[in-house]
Amino acid sequence: MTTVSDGVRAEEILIASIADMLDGLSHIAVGASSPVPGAAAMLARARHPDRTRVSVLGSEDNNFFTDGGKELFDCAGQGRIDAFFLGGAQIDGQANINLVSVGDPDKPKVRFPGSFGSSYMYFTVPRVILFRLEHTPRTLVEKVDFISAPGTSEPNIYRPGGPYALITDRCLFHFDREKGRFSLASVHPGHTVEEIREQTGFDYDEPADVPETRLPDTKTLETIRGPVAAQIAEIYPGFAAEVFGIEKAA
Amino acid sequence: MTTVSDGVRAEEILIASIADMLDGLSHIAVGASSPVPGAAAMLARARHPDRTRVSVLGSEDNNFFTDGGKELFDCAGQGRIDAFFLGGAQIDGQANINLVSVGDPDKPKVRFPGSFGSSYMYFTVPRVILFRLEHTPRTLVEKVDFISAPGTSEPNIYRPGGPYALITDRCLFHFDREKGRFSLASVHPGHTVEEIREQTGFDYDEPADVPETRLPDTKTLETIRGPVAAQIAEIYPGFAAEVFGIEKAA
Amino acid sequence: MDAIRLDLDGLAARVSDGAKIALPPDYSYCAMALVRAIIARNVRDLHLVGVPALGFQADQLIGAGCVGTVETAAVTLGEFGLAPRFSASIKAAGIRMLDATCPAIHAGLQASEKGVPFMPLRGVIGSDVEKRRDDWVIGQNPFAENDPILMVKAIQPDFAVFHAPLADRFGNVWVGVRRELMLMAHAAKSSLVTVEKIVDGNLLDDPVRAAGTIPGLYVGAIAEAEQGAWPLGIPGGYDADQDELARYVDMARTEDGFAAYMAGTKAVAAE
Amino acid sequence: MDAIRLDLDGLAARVSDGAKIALPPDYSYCAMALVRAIIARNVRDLHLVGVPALGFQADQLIGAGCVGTVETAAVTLGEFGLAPRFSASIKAAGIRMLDATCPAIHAGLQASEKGVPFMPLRGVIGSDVEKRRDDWVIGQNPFAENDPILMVKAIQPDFAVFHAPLADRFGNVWVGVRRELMLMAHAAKSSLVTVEKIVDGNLLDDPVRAAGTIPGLYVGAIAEAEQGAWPLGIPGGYDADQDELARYVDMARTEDGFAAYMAGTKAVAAE
Repeated sequence: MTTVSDGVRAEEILIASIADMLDGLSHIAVGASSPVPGAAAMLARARHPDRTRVSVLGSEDNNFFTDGGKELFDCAGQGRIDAFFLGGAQIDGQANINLVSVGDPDKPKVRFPGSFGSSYMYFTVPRVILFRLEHTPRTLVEKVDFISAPGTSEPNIYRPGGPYALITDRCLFHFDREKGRFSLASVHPGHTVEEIREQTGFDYDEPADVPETRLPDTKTLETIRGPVAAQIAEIYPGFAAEVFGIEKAA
Repeated sequence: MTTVSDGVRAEEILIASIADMLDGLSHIAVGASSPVPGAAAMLARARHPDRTRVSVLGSEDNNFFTDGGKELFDCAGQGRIDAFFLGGAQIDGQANINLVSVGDPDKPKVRFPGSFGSSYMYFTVPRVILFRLEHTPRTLVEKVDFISAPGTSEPNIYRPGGPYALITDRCLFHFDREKGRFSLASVHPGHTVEEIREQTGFDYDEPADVPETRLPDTKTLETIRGPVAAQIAEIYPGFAAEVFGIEKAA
Repeated sequence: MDAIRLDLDGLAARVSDGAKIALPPDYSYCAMALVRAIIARNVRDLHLVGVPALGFQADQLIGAGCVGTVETAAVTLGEFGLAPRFSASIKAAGIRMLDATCPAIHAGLQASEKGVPFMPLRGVIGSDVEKRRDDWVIGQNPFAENDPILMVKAIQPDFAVFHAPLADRFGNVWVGVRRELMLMAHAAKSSLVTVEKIVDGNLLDDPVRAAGTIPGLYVGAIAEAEQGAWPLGIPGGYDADQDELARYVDMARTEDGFAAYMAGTKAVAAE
Repeated sequence: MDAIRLDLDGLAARVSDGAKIALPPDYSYCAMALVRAIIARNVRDLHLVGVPALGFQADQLIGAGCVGTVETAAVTLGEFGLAPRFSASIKAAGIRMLDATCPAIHAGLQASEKGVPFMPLRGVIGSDVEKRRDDWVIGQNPFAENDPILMVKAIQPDFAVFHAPLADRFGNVWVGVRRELMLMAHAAKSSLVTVEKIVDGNLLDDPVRAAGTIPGLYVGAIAEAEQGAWPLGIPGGYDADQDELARYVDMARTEDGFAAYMAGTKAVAAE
């Protein structure tokens, strides 16, 4: 991604948009390999340093767990994690996500790493934000080939958590848990409503007027490029070097 | 207790008798406030230093648990504890033990501390040795007033563990799990078969010939009075001072 | 994020009537100074959870009339014998007693730690401990035929209340191998912790120290309380004050003696 | 009691065909040198349990034909992408795949740690992960009406196989905050552990060190293996050898390339 307007990079728009959805939360957890959500969480923390905790798996500076691999999940089960991020090789219109395989799972065309903690975190974390940088009919499909974690559940299933939004390189969708459908919330600068419809494999609701995704204000940009960039460089040095041109401190 | 014969103390006879029942086991656990069983476990370890582990709750030198209060019980559940000791304010003829109260539990005449881990360890540890120094009809009763842990269970109840023997200040009983009854195994020096029958509130089997409990041999006595006494002094200094006349090392 | 730092009274003020509080046994790290502050506030109807057994803390809270329910595997003063105010209260049916067994307490807390409504546990079936607990159920092992197994209901304390040698300004609390305190902290809605000393650095920065540290996430508020376990001791720190404990046990044999003891201790603490 | 001390081949010899072995993820402490020794022994039909995910260890064991079943929440080489021999084997239906989710692996191990046949777990219901697992059951919360909950069957590995920075001669192994290794050790019948260094004293004598130490009770045998995680790194120790990992990923794209890589690594190790 590159500069889209007024010297603002696409990643910065995503970071700011996600951070707005995390505002004032107590504890945001970020999985492995998620630099943009990680930066968004750090921006949310920078805005409320006395209220917001962030834990990033794989980080040394931003990971305070001391009870082994299970603690993140126990913590979510206790209701102590307010937001989490999930991706998907495929995501469908009911917000089902697929992290396992394309084709018959017993003899797949493509095999991905696996479901990780998604089958659980999607049920236990109130605000799960889906994040997918490749927005095409190949990734946003009508029906996933394998459900790593379902977007919705029957009413008798214990489920304090679930999908809250889906953000891509083209737009932001909100998810309506009652209807079990996405609705288009905003289109990123440089993209169009028609393009979104064309590049999305599932049906979704679309209001008459779809706003453009807001550009981050000056103060937000300063925070992203200053403290957030420095913090993110510890965990994702490649990302920080590419997007912010900074190196990890020794 | 005092010297009973040939300069051997009653405690030493108990320690040696119990140690014989622990011979060659992998892991013997000892609860709080159990100096005689603790010493017996240490004697068993001294005989097989390369095979036998001992953990003593409340000991610093003989407690290797690092996962909090639950680890002892988890360890028993895993089948990693071969022998354990339990007492009872009351013990009955079916080897039920009562650590809770005498009389109606809702308004008891006497209230004891409580069941501790007995309700679980009695089921999971293969060789539970009951230990009670007051052998009277008041303690060894026909039926306990409260079952902290039952001596036997229905055949469909998962129960790799259970009672193995009952040792008192007067004698040693073995427990037959099939029959659900004690049988008199040996009478300590200075006591009689008739006295046992009189002082026991429950019925039990009695072979035609009941042997006297063996005195520890010279080597055993040396081990008890040497390394075992020194080790036990760390945990039960009062006991070690009284029985062996030694003080805890600084 | 900096921890909320209060004094003993501030911590005690968080414990309202009817709260369910988890307490460690005497040989772990007990917040005796905080217990005295709770007693001083005249809190009522507490539900104590012994993890897994209770001692001096419970006896004093019961004696002071702060307790409605006691859920524990045992109440004992160890070598000092039976707990006098507990025994008196039980005989007078003055408290609701939920007798448990050690691993069932741990299992109930583990259920809350995991965010599940219950935890299976072997053993216990057929005991009066099990028969007298309305909040336990005997279920079936779904992976076998005719294999009954106890299901212990999750125990979620409002507060884990304990002492520790060390905390940092972020509320990270070092408890070492006393992991039952970590389990309590994970399971409780919040933890109220006193410590011998609050240090400035971050305890999690040292990978050896970190392994025995409860993250501040679980800690509601901390207070510095030197000798905060007195008259109990802390493992690896100071020994229990045997004379003071003996004095307590002696005086607490009667209600009046107990009141006199507590009044005296309060006077000492106020000095 | 002194630990059983072996060399790498001695440890590897304990792993027989068909054994169920638990392995940590790449970012924990992986016994890569031991894995190479197991491969060298041509062990067959292993059942790997990823705790909760697998990486280079699994890819090499699978590539070498040692594996019959993979039970894990994921197989990934992290920033190096998909695991080539795993992917090839899955597409050829060459291994039995038991897809799981991280907390279900932990729950299954916790069940074995506790000695219970199953562990309840929230979530997961309605996913294909759950639907495709014959060894999981959807049961009912006995404390509520109409509240289905997943029951994960206990996972008891024959061996927990991992690396660590430090052990002592009693077999006590320090793992620090990497407590998943302790869970693996508790749950498994026995643990086979390589360490950077075996020290003479007792790690449990230091109360700070003890908090992150697995007692020797759970450890079947240990071997000293300096740089035993290579080409992976160990947290707080050495970094991963990125060039070597890249070389592996490049060569392992084909079966022949993989064989050449392993032969070369064997030759290097034999020098």
